Amino acid sequence: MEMLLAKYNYWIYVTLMMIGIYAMIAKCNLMKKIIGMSIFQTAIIVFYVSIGAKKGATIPIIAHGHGVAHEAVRVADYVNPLPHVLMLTAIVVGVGTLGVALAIAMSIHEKYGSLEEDEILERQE
Amino acid sequence: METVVSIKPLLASLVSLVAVIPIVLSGKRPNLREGWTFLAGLIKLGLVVSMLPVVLAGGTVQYTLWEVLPGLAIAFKADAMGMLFALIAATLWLVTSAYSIGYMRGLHEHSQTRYFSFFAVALSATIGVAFAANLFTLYLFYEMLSLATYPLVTHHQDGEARASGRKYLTFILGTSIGLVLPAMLIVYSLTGTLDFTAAGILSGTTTKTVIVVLLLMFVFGFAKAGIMPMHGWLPAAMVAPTPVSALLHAVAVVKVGVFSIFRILTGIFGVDLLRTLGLGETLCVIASITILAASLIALSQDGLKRRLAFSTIGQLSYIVLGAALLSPKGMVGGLLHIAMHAFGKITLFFCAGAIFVATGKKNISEMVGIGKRMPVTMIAFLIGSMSVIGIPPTGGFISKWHLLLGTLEADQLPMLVVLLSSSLLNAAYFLPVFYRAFFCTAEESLFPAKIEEAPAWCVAPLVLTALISVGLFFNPQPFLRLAEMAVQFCVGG
Amino acid sequence: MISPEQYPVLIVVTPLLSAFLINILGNMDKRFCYPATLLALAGSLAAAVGTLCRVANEGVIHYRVGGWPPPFGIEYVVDHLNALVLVVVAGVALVAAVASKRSVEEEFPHKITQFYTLFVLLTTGLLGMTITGDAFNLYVLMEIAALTNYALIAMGGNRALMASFNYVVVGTIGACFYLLGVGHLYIMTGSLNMADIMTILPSLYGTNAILVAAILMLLGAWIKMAFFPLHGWLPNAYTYAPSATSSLVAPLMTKVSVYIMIRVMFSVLGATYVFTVLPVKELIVWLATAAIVGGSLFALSQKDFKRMLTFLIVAEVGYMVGGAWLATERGITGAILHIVNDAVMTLCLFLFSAIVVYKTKGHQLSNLEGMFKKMPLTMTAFAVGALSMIGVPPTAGFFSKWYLILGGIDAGQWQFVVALLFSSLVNAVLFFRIFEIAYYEPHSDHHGHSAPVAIDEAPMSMLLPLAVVAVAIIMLGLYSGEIVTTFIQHAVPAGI
Amino acid sequence: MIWQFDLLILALGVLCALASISLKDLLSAAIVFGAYSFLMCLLWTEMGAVDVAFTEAAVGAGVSTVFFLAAVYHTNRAVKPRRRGRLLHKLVGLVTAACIGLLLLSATADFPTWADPNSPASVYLSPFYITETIPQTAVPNIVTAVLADFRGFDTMFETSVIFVAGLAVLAILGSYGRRQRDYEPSPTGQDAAHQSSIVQTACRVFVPFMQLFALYVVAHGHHSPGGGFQGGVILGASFILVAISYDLRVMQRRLRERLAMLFAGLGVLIYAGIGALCLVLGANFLDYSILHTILPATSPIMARSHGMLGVEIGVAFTVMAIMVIIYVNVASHGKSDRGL
Repeated sequence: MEMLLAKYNYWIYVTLMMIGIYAMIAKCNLMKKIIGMSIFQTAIIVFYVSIGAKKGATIPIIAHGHGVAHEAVRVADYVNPLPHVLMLTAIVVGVGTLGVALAIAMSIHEKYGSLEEDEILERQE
Repeated sequence: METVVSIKPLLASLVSLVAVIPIVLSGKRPNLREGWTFLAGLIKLGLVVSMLPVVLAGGTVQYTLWEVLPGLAIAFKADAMGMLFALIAATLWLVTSAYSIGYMRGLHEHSQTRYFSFFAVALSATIGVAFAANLFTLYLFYEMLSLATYPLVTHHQDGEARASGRKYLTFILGTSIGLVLPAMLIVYSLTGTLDFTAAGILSGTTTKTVIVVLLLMFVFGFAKAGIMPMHGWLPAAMVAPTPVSALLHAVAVVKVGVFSIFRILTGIFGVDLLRTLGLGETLCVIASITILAASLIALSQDGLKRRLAFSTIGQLSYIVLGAALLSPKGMVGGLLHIAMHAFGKITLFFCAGAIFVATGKKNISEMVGIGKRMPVTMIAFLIGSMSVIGIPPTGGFISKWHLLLGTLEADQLPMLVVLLSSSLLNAAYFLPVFYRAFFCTAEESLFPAKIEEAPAWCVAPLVLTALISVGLFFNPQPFLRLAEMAVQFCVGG
Repeated sequence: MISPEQYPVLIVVTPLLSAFLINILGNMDKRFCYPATLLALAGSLAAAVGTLCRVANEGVIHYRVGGWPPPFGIEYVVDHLNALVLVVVAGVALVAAVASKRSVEEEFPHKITQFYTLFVLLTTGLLGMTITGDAFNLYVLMEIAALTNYALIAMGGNRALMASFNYVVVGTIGACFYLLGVGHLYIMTGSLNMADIMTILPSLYGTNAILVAAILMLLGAWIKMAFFPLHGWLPNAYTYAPSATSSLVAPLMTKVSVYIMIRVMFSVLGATYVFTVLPVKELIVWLATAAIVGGSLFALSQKDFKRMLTFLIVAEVGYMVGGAWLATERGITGAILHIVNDAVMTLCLFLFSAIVVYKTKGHQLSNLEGMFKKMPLTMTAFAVGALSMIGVPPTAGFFSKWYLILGGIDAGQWQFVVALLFSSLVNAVLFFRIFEIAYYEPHSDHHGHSAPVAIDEAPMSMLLPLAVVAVAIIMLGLYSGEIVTTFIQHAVPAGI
Repeated sequence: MIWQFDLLILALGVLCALASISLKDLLSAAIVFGAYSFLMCLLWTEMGAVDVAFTEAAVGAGVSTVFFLAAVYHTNRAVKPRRRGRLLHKLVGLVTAACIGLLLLSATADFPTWADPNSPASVYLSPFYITETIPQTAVPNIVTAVLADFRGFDTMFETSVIFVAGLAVLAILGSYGRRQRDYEPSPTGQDAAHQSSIVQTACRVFVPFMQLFALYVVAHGHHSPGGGFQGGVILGASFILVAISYDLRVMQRRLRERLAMLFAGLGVLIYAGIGALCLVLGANFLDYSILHTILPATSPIMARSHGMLGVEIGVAFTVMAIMVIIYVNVASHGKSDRGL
């Protein structure tokens, strides 16, 4: 139980990643490959965000306001912001890749009338 | 020992390379173009000769162009051995250029500009090999020569040329990349240098097994030397126009091969090392197999040029044998044979070409009675043959004499037998050509008894080389002196 | 106005800013694109050369982007290794851009603006990957280079589409592996700065997590560089890419990936870790050997000229990976020198293939018939590149091979030495086959007296870059010693 | 953090992932994938990664799903049932996935316990960001500060990635330059008038608020979750909404593709330009503090804050424009006609 609680996030990310890889390699349909790719990318985000989590800490926005006096900021109060920043980038990269992949898939469909990898390869001959 | 630092060896090599530019630019005006060739040839010969006094006085002319990597420099050194070879090559280039004009124009060959350009490049590479001060420079020019001669060998650009060209490159490049390059790298990684020195650089660095492997890699790797079984390219390359065969396959290319072997044996391995390890005998056996086998094969060839080619293969191994004897006289004989064989063999090739230009005949069986029609050519052919066989009064006798003395000196009686029997075989395949050309009845003769020689541009060079062959018997200088100095330098006694 | 202090960032920012300007200008008038691209890349090259000189004189340069000190901010680190690679990348990109004019106008006249914007951004990505000292920043730049690359390849249409799609999938896996590797390093060390990670790591050498991080990062780099057996995506992608794309991508993408691998090995994980803690040195050299032999054999079986070149790239990647993993000074020197040389050699070959495509509308071997007569200058320049691939002195290819083989001998990895020689031989066969095809004209009679072929040279904008590259190959060869002593020997980690 | 809740979401996430790769109907797969993204979004909020969650909600669950739907609409909806099994592929896939999985799992043993406040990641760099953000940049949202300033260089390239993606889609699907000017009936044969008027009216009401909210997200990113990316995506989504409920042409009358491309370029140019401005003023690239010399009445610290706002605006421009461009091209198959 201890073990499970300590690491389950990491195990789940590994599972998601395996699903993604499997889809990218084994699936014949290009759209499925793209979905697999997106799952793969989100798995990495799960991993990074899990690194940033911190017990007993809150979101990384420093409490402030007109009424609140400026106190010394306590590190333990806020979760680690760095992985969040990195993952914003990863999400954006993900959507970029998705757009490009979809565009290529659509061009392929226009050219070969199919999204199935084996049919396309056949029609290329 | 005087060492002169001068750019001359480099210039001697470069002059013909630079000449390519005017040759290509004046491609539309053949006379001007050939003028450039001659000019470059004269300058080259002049440069080589101008270094001769220094070398004869026991000095060397050195020049380091560029040190690419530590211990890996493009450097030149004109010493006795290199000078001997450069002198032959530079002289014969001039002669061959003259002959080429007659031959190429006589047959209205195409792409003459390309022909003369690559000819010049090939000569540059040959002189580069002669004056290379280290193995790297030698390898560089060796490869350059391989590449430059490819368009010459395949000049006709037909199916046969294509097949021969392939064979040529497979042998030459295959061995140089597959054997010489790794051997060179191993030497470098063992010693950190590639310079040719008097005593060699390998002694005391590694085990006997490695030395033997390296030796074999080098000897077979320099496939231009035509040691069997690396000889296959030479007969194939006979599809080239005859002046190419003459200069490149009797002089430049093949001699670059044996010269390289000579250099490696003396400059990298060192005579003492080879003697201590007793590797001379191994090499002798390899060389003598080639000598005998090539001579036997030559007997059965009907194509004149093919017969000459196999004869060349055999004679090249004489030179290797001379080196392998590891005795002063033998080595002198080997080096001298580079010169003597060059003049003799080029005469023979010129004759073959002249016959082809004048009559279109290539096979010996078709040459019955040709002596009546082309007496000058055929007499020159006789002189050339005598020189190659080693009959006085020709230069070939001098070199073979030294070789024979060498076998005695080295106590290698079997080699003496090999040399003598090979000479008999030489006579057996050369003299019938001459015999058929002159001694036949009028009915047997295939030619009308009217004197009709090839153009003067063709005949003059072959007469000249034949005369030189005879002249070298009476005065084998400066080649003998150079050879003796070279041997003295590396044997150190 | 701008001090030399700022050169490192200018290398990347100049093309980045220009890319957006090119896009805006290009939408007004397409004719702005080409000169603006050249200007941008020339600016970048100038900054790269300036940086190179500074590195040669002053040693390693650190640049704090945003003024924040590492490891908190992102840092640019220019040492002897990447200063050299930066110049190569900027130089190759500039030359490829110069030569691209005709091909682009011919192949996609409607998309000139997009093409040049992507072209410059791809260069930016490659430069950024090379210069950065931050593990995560490298990932972002890697994605920029990758996305632009997918698009530039897909612009070839037809078969390029499927090739590009495969590349997207595989490339994403590669980049994500790298990112995961960085994640593992981050979770264990808490840092993203390469130098910082390297100082923290030694205490963690024994852990599985670092091992996994190393494997993931290396796998990522290998996928990106098409290291055997992960090379499946490359041949199609580069064969069917538009000529102007392949002239840029083929020389640089794999080389920068090799650089990344070397960077990860020596500046993130540390030479001690990769060579002594990881037990895979021998295995990788064997894989490299397989890459060389396999790549060469596949190249031998191709009828398509461009496709043949792509398999040669696979083999050349084997050279560099093998060299780096020989774990000897000369092997690593050879690998780094080969990054430089191979970039230039490959550029030469692909520029030539661009000319062939432009002139003959195809890239089969048969398209090359009679080329020596038609384009003597082009063929001469190509011959220099080909000889360099074979490894004939004094071309550049000889000297890097020289170091690689010596490295192999030092390490006692004879199979690698044999593979290198084998590949030289195969290259000789390949290129002489091409010379032969180009040398013999299609219909010549016995003595080669065919109808006179008119000289029909490539346009100046393609020929000139090719000639420059050919000269560069020889110059690089002659100056190998200088390059090694001034730069590479400082880049080889001490103590191996 | 409630671990039961966490585990539930993760389990659901895995289920959704499995479902979306195995469903034969691509449209359903896309929707399920949207649900998956949304679950991830919940998970991250729960872990305190609000900015990531916000972005994922807008990008992953939002526009990505729309892109998928548009692409599926233009291609085949059904996955072909396989007559011949792709046994080899499946095997390779399984083996690779298993290998990678095992590899990654073997590493987790060495990881610090999840959410351990003493893990290296939590004690090494992050304290600096948490404590120094206010004194050095006067921005309470640490993520924004790290994003736009400490690691602002990454973000500049991230924006460039978005720009590249839009340009790439444009280059691949290819629209302007060879645009068909003529009216082309949409493949479904529907006309704008036939679209549901309820949807159109709702959209008409929604869009202004969406855009206002987007601007708020951009502007208030210093103090609350949000910033250029999230705001930009929402802004882009408002245009996409118009395009969906009316048709592409209506939207294009408001934001032409050429203009969008200009915006996109301008956005990154603003970002890189601010960086270059710092450089010209004599500081390092992207060192906003130097901007106080040209901004009236600002300290170097406030200059950082203002600089960040500037780049966030640039980011918003680019993201908005590129989302629109990708949608337009994917939805109309590059023809810029009436779209879906």
